[in-house]
Amino acid sequence: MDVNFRKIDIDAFDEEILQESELYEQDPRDPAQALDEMKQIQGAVRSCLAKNDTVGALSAVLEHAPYGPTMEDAKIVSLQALMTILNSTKATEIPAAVKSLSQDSQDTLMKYLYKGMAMTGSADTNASVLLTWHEKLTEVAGTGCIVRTMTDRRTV
Amino acid sequence: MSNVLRPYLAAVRSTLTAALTLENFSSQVVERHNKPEVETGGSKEVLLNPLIISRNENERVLIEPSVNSIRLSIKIKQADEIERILCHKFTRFMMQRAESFIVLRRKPVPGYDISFLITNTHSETMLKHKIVDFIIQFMEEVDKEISEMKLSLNARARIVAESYLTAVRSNHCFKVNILLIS
Amino acid sequence: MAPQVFSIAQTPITAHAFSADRSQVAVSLNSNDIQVLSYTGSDWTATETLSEHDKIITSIDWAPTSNRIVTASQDRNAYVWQQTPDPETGKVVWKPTLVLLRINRAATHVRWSPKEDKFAVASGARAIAICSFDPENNWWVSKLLKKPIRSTVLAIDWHPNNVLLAAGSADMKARVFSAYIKEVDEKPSPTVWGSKLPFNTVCGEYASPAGGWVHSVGFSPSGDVLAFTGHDSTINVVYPGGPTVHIIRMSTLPLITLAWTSEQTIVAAGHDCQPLVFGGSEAGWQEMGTLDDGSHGGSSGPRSGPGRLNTGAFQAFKNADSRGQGATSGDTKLNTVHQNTITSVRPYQYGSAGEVSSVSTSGVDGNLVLWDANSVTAITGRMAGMSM
Amino acid sequence: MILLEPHNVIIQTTLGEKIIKPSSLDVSFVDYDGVRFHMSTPEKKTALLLSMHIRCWDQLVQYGALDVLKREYGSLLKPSAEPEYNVSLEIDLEQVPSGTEEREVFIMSVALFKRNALAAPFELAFNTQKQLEASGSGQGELMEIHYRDEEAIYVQASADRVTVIFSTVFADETDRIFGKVFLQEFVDARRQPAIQNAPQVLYSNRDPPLEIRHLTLRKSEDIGYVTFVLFPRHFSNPTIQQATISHIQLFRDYLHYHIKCSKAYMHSRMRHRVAEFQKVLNRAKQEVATGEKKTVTGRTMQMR
Repeated sequence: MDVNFRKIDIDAFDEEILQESELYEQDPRDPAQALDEMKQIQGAVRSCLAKNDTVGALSAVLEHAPYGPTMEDAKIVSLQALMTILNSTKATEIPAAVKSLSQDSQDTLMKYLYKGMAMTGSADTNASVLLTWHEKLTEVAGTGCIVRTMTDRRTV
Repeated sequence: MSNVLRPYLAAVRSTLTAALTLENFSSQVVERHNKPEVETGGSKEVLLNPLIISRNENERVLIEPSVNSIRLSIKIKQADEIERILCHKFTRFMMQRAESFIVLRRKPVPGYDISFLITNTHSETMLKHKIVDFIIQFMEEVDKEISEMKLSLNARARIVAESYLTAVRSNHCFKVNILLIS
Repeated sequence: MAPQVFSIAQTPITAHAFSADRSQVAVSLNSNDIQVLSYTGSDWTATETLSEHDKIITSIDWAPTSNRIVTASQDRNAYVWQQTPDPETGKVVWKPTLVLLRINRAATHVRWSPKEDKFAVASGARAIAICSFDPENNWWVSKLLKKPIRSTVLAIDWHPNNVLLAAGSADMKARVFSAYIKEVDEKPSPTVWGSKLPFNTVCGEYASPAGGWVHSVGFSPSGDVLAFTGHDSTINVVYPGGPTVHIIRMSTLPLITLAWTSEQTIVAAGHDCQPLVFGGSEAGWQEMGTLDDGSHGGSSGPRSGPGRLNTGAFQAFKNADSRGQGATSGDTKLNTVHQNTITSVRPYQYGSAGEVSSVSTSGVDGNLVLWDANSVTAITGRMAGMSM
Repeated sequence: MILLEPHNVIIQTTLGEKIIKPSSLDVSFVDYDGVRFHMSTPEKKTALLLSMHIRCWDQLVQYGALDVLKREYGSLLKPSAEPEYNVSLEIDLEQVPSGTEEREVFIMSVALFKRNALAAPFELAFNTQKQLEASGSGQGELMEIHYRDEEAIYVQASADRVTVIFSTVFADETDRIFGKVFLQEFVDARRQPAIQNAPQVLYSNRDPPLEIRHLTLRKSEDIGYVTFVLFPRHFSNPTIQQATISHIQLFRDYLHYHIKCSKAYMHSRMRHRVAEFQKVLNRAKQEVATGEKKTVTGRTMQMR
């Protein structure tokens, strides 16, 4: 007798159960469009860094951060752009930089720091740089900022 | 203490503090049940985003928060085969005593060496900041303990080998009575 | 006035409710029983135990005028308790009446309506039971608010007009419903929330941008403003006209309970272990300070909570870290009065202008504390003491 | 105690006692590698019978064990062994040498019963080496002594050396890794000037060394091979030769004894550390109220 039916997750068919996708609003952008945008931002980041404008570079990425499950390509580009900024900022300049960010951007930066740490070993992520930023950002934005990284379903 | 360890532990401390915001939450899936939601996973909306804090490729902490429980898993540094077996022995030794370490999970989450399950009951009967202290101290001590055990094993091996070979080399059999490092 | 601290138990106080004259308090000590305590001039003594629930009690409310207690529990039931003379001894005791809630999951929160002719029970069955008394059958009947709730309802609060009900739930939404029961209520006059209000009308739905379960909701004294706190460490104040929503992002841990003290001020508390005061108007809201000035807690020194990383306690832990040893010092207390999460904050006394002059809080640490709502200490050093 | 002793302590003490005060006796006991002994007085109190069972007896006989035992024990060796045993000695307690020193020597020689039986292949190899050295080339027979299940000693003589190979099985991964650490130290220790004269030690895991590669052996990660290369200086005169044999024989037991000791030490260390962790966790628990604050119902109501 076929017993596979016993393994079906019947809860998934329960209309009352909230699905992952219902928990947040989708990124309004089209994935391809977001990818293009992130590539442009990558260029903008480079020119900001050339001018030593860390805050400008950070804001450029953080204010347009792509989110949601369809944005994988754009997310990778944005993480790369962000890691370029993080890796090129001197440790002594970090506190001033995170203080100048808006609360929204601080929250988004925290998301990127955790994402970067989750990907240690690949891409350009450097655990010790991320940990330094994490420490400085937590000093400014507090545990509340970390709580928001946990609650916000709009993952970067 | 190496420089990277301090910010690593600080990041674990702040993340764990943020995650230890638990409440009593009765299951909305099963009637009259009250189970750690992070383990049952029945209701997506009461689970939060899991976060990873990593020191390097081989050392990281995974924190999986939910409304009434969190799971914290640690991947402990294992530089070689000896550290790997010592780590395995040590974590197994602890997990066999999980009932006295009420926050310890009997099995680690795949990909990690040891996992803790902290529920709202624990954060009600124990002080939250002290639970955090415990985890941090565990992380500090376990690394130290493993490297000390490795050193003592190597030291013993050297004495054992030297005593034996010295005896074989010599013209007559003699006994060496050295109190072993203990 | 310094906060008055009453150490009620070694177990968490899940909920508390005072009698109208504040001489008695009903508490749930994280168990299946309700303890009624009486004030003896210096401390609280247990006078009666109300046992009927068979799972943990989640919420208690004490109706000031009709002197009835309503309790909700994870056993899916609610009871209304009324003082009646015992037929045998003649002694006045609390008699329970079971309420037919028609919910199949835990009851999480309960509140009497302002007129005390209805009460609402939030539940894990993704519904809110609006209960009213049926004199013909001599029992409490319920009507369910269901749509569009998608998850456990965590908190509710009545509008002063006895009809509107605010609800916060684990589906990350705060909503305003009409709980109009035609057998009980008169037709309500229009409010900022709407004019035609049949049962289950959704008058508003709000969410914090960073998500998070809505732990508590509250109407301002006029009923024209709604505040809610989310697990994303925010407190949101909603003016429905625009609608204008003011979001305050906290740098500390989430707030799980709130109480309006006037049309312009809110006291809220939660995992940070201290009651915070927020103030503002339609133009904007901000954090004003804390009621816990840190001098009454476990130790002196800078005021600190578990989530305030850049203050004294964190420094001590951090130093301990860098020395390679744990916090083994004898300092086992936080600087706050409450040593663990605050579960509930409620108005205690009212001033001459009708504003709340003092509030009571109960916590997981087993303490019941009375606070002067006006002795607000500014939170200093949060931004300044950042050099680490 | 770091080094193991080659003689059997039970034989030594029992025999010592019985010589002084004979009484009837019937004891069975075991030594390393599953060797069984039986000491009894079947006929009279003064006639002590000592029998031994070694699982590789047939191989030892093949390599001259009987000759060695005859040389060591002469007429004590019974022509036919007690049933279920391979070889027996009959000791007439009244005929034991009376001088204290001579008696000690006699007792020790009996206590070395097992050691002497196992010495045969080594003696044979040493002699073969001398012959081959004289003729300038050639190799002796590869002698296999399967002294345990799955574990064996291989001895082979050649013109300039005698090669002794131990194959040993590690019961679990911990033993294997600990064993590797120990054996690596055996290899490394010889670099020290003081020990340079010791036999050369080689270690391989899984793959058997060249000398025994032609044999059909089970290949597995948990098998280790240790090769000792003995040069003529290690058996140049009878005293050195006997000492070398005593040590080499016990190598396997020595190694495993110390692996077990290490594991026991680790265990006690972990027990201590875990108890310490327990204390730290206990610090998190809420302090229990002091007696006077408690009411009958176990609750405290006190104003601060």
